Amino acid sequence: MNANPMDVASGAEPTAAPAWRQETLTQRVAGFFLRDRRAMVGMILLVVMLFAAFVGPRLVPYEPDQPNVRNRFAAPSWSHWMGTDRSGRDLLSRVLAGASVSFRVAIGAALLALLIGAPLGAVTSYIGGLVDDVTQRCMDAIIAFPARLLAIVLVVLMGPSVVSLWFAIAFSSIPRYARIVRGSVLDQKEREYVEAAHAIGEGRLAILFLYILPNVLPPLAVQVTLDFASAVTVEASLSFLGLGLVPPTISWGGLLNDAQQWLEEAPWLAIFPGAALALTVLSFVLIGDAIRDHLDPRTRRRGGTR
Amino acid sequence: MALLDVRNLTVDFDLGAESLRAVDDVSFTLEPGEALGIVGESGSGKTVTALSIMRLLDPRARITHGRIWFDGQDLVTQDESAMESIRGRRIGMVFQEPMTSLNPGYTVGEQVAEVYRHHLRLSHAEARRRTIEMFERVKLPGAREMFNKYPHEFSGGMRQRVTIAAALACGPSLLIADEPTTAVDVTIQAQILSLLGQLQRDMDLALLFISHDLAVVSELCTRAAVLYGARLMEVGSTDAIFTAPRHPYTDGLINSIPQRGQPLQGVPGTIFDLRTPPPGCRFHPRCAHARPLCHRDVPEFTRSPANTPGERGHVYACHYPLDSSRG
Amino acid sequence: MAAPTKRMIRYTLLRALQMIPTVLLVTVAVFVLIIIIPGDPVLSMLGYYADDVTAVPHEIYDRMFRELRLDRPIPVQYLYWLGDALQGDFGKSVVFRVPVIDVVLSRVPATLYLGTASLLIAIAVSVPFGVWAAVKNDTWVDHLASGFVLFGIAVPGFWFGMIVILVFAIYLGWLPSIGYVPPQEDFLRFLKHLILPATVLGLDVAANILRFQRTDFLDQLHQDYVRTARAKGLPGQLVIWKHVLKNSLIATVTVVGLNTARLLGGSTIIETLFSYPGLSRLLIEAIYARDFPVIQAVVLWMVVLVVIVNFFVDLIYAYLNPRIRYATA
Amino acid sequence: MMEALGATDSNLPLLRVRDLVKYFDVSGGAFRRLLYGRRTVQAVDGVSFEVARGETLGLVGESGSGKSTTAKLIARLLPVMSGDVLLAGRDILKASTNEMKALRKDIQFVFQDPFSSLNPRMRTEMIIGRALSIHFGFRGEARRERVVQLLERVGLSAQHLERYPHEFSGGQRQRIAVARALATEPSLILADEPVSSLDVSIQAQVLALLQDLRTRLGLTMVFITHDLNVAEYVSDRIAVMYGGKIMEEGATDDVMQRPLHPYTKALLDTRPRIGHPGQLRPLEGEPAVPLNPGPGCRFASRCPLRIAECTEQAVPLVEKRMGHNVACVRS
Repeated sequence: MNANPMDVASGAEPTAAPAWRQETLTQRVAGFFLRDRRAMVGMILLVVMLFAAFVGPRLVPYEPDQPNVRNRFAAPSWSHWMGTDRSGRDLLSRVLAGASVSFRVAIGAALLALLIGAPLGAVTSYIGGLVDDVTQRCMDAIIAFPARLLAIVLVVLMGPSVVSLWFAIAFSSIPRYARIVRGSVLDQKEREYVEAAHAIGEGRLAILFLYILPNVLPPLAVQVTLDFASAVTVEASLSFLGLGLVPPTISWGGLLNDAQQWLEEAPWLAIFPGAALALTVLSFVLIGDAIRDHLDPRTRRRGGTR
Repeated sequence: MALLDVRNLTVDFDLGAESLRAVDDVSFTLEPGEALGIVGESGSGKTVTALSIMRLLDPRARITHGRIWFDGQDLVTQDESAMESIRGRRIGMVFQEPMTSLNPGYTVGEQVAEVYRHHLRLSHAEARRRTIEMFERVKLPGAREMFNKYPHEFSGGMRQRVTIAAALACGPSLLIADEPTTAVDVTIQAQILSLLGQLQRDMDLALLFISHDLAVVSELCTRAAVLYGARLMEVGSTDAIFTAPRHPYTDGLINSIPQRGQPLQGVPGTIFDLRTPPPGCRFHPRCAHARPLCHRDVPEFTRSPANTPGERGHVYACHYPLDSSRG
Repeated sequence: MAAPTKRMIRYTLLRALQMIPTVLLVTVAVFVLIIIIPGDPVLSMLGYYADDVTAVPHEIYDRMFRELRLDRPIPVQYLYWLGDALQGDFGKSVVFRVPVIDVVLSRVPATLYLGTASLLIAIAVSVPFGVWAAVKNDTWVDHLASGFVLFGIAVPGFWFGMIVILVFAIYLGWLPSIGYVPPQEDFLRFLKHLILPATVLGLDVAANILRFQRTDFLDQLHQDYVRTARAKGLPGQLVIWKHVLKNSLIATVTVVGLNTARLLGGSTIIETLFSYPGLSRLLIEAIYARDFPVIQAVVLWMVVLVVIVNFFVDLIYAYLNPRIRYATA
Repeated sequence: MMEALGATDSNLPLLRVRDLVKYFDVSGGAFRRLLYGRRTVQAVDGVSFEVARGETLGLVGESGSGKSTTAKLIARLLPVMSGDVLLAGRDILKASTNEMKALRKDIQFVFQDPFSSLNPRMRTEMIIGRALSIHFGFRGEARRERVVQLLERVGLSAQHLERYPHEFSGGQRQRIAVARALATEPSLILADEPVSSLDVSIQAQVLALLQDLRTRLGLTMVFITHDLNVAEYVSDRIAVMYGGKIMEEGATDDVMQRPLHPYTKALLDTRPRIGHPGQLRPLEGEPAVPLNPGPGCRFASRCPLRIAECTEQAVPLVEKRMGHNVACVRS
């Protein structure tokens, strides 16, 4: 009806869409790990550590608590890859046993913080007003405490157990989740597409779940990954100070605490558990950093040439 | 002799896995005291052209071909320290975004005064005096009090005046203005345009004015160059180009300006992806006059005879140019 | 120039006022500690671990109960406690049998020395390194910086400390592995005892600072104002050290501030590992001994320190970023 | 497709806005309000106008004039302080949540920036389809079919269903935004600078599309823009806003050719035009932010014709010529 050269059909010019855009989510996640060297190294390390933690103990010939007085302080050898400790217990078996404890504490603590912090941030920012203000001040007060100090105090109050470690470690990271979510929700609320959703008549819940939440999840994923790393460290340091898990529970921090007295006689006691700890933390940090850089448009600058 | 003579300028971006040509074989000249408008839409390469002259390209970009003669020197071959003595002293530049182009941590006075101190080795007091003079020149109200203010206390229009003051502080012979009025209100745009026009006359400046807005270019410039998809389409006097364009793209741009009671013509389709430019004439996929030749061969530049004596002619790259007697 | 100064003073006062609610909230939290700890406070005060009230004579128990004001409502107890605390009275240490304040003060210098030394090391390493790495983005310097950051974050301080002790104290025998000597006693030995813990702690913090600083500096380098400064003909070095550094310091100061508070409170891990008699070590000792008044005092010290350091961070912030002082004042 | 809304009297204006008021408190926190007093921006202050069925009203102004806020108030995207908005005789501002859901169907919004008005994590089908699900209960295949129809109506096609916003150019995104607005079959479209972030040639395409849809579907439109050329092209009538108030309002030709208000004249004089260089007459000063304004004319501070009266008393919008209103003591 209209001789206009740019009429209707003209908007349908083919856009050159690169092939990767047609990939499924799984392919894209896989592609990310294959393309980013850090992510790949981190992932391999993590898989190895997880395997060691949950399958490893079944593969080693020694029980972690089995003493052998005739073989005390044995240096690493083919029969004891990581050597033995003051009661002749096999260090490899103990490190493997410590791994599963580390993962249990770290995963529990990070998820607990996520489960408390994220909804807290979402709800308070959505309600706003006084509730939001008061919550914010409380979060400020928690942040004023050095994280490790807070964990120490809480663990002292609750007594050493896996569950109290969860809470003690999670507590100081709750504000971080609450802030990430609150910040993102407030940021997203300002976006025009949320306003546009109001304009087509979306309800409040639909807006929260369909529009805001999907945009908040990525930064949360990064935080959880990085929190695994810090939870592993905090758990180890608490146990190292003798405030975390106590024998007979085996933890890397406890092993290192033990090793401290025999540094001169048996340095391997310090080296192996520490290395296991460092590699685990490293794997989480590598993955977390890679995801963050991938999501951050600042570090993922593209070739715009205005 | 031309003050600025850009010849066959070609700029490539290396984006890791792929690369693209952001400026492709662009040539134009600018006489002392003359105002040339570079017109184009996003992706046309107009900003990259300007940054090439300043040699302030993104690290991933490289001038792969061509010469930029400025006052007898080829800027392409100058080293960084030579460029530093040219920038801000002999060529000034004003950018598009007044809200972000000033450093938030220093007073606006300091950001102009440092140019005097650096290029002219003036003392702090002398630099301050000259800065206030310059502020008066760009009509910043209450120039003396403005010296100690921070950028965030200024509106966009005021900040743009500050960046103009900094660019013109050392009396350059060329000013490059990259969409200086795109981000400001219409009444402010008029103020800035008339200020630039006045400064150009008073300081005998050559002006390279980059804009997507034909009307603004027509207001300020005597000549205009039209870019599309990294290539030059047409160059000539603004009169010739805007009243009797020979290139269909220029014609399309003019027809994209809404006029009451007339059907909006314009240009169908969208610009191609710079990573995969079409063969032949870049504009042929959107051109109503395209014929098989356009799909195949890159058009050479053609010169249409100058209409008035002294005019440097009207050049266009099109196999089937529009009739010049029209309009 | 008078106006900016006045603005700064006004901002300082305003910000100081804003500290009060936070500090109060923190004192409440610390006070609540003593209420929620398991066990009878009177007994633990007297050094008994079990909840066996019969172990103590009636009249002594009652007198203690009243002395500790446990017969009053909790808010009143808090006010008394706060009043005492403000005068430096945190009660008597259960273990040392002397006023808590004396115990705490005796440990402060050691922690301050260690904290200051490691802070200096951290800043000296991280700031130039961060700038260098950002300027030489994607070269070996940058990769080295990234590697250092990863190392600092992945390797826990106590393990790194043990390795350092192993190498420098045990194998090479260059430096003592544990202990502390007051500087007024023997300055050289003081330094020797300080080097290892301060380096371990300092490098850990340096990695932390570098991590933020490098990204922020990189971010600043891509801001429009940098291009404007270059377009004015300012040399690259001047643009970096004058224009970019000032803006990127805003982020750096925040991280440095966070870490300063941490360092001045003492590092539990490092003080324990090196048997260094600082505040954090005192805290751990007090925890083992269930010496709650000491725990309270140390925790309060650490947290108030954080608040005060944050206050100064905000002041520096406002100096670096004019928008802040103008927005508030 | 237009269901008759209050079809009893077709002469009744479809949209009637009366004395719309919206102030923003910008004092900051409670603490600063105490120290420095309350600071309010009177973003929209007593705005009234009517839009007849099938008509397009161009709302013109610079930043801070309150034009966008006005549109958001009409769509109830912001809470109103006082005033009435009547759509076909029904009071929008007094509608309950349930009534509002039905009213949302009748008023649709097209935003300025197509890069931020589309959810980056939703595919085209979902972006447009949500409106269909909410208001008509469309699901699955039926919904998809309808979305394709809408896409075709704005010049896109079924091949775009599965794509995310980042895969489209600015012009295409704005087409999607238009399709989303059309999905509910609204009687009124509020378009807030819908073309100002687009390239010149694309801007022309989208304007042509909107004009075409308007005549084909008989849409009523409030079109907000800072660009006089655009306003002149799309509108039947134009209202010029400054500092939260309407300065002048009338038929497009009247306002453009015989402006009554000094601000409108100034706007016309500051418009660069092709082929007429050197005719710019810049207006001094900056667009006013109506922060704690006095009683008088908001434009007084920049007005070349200012007299004492201008700042002393409120200047009402009065009819000077037939259907041509102006708020100026000097006109």
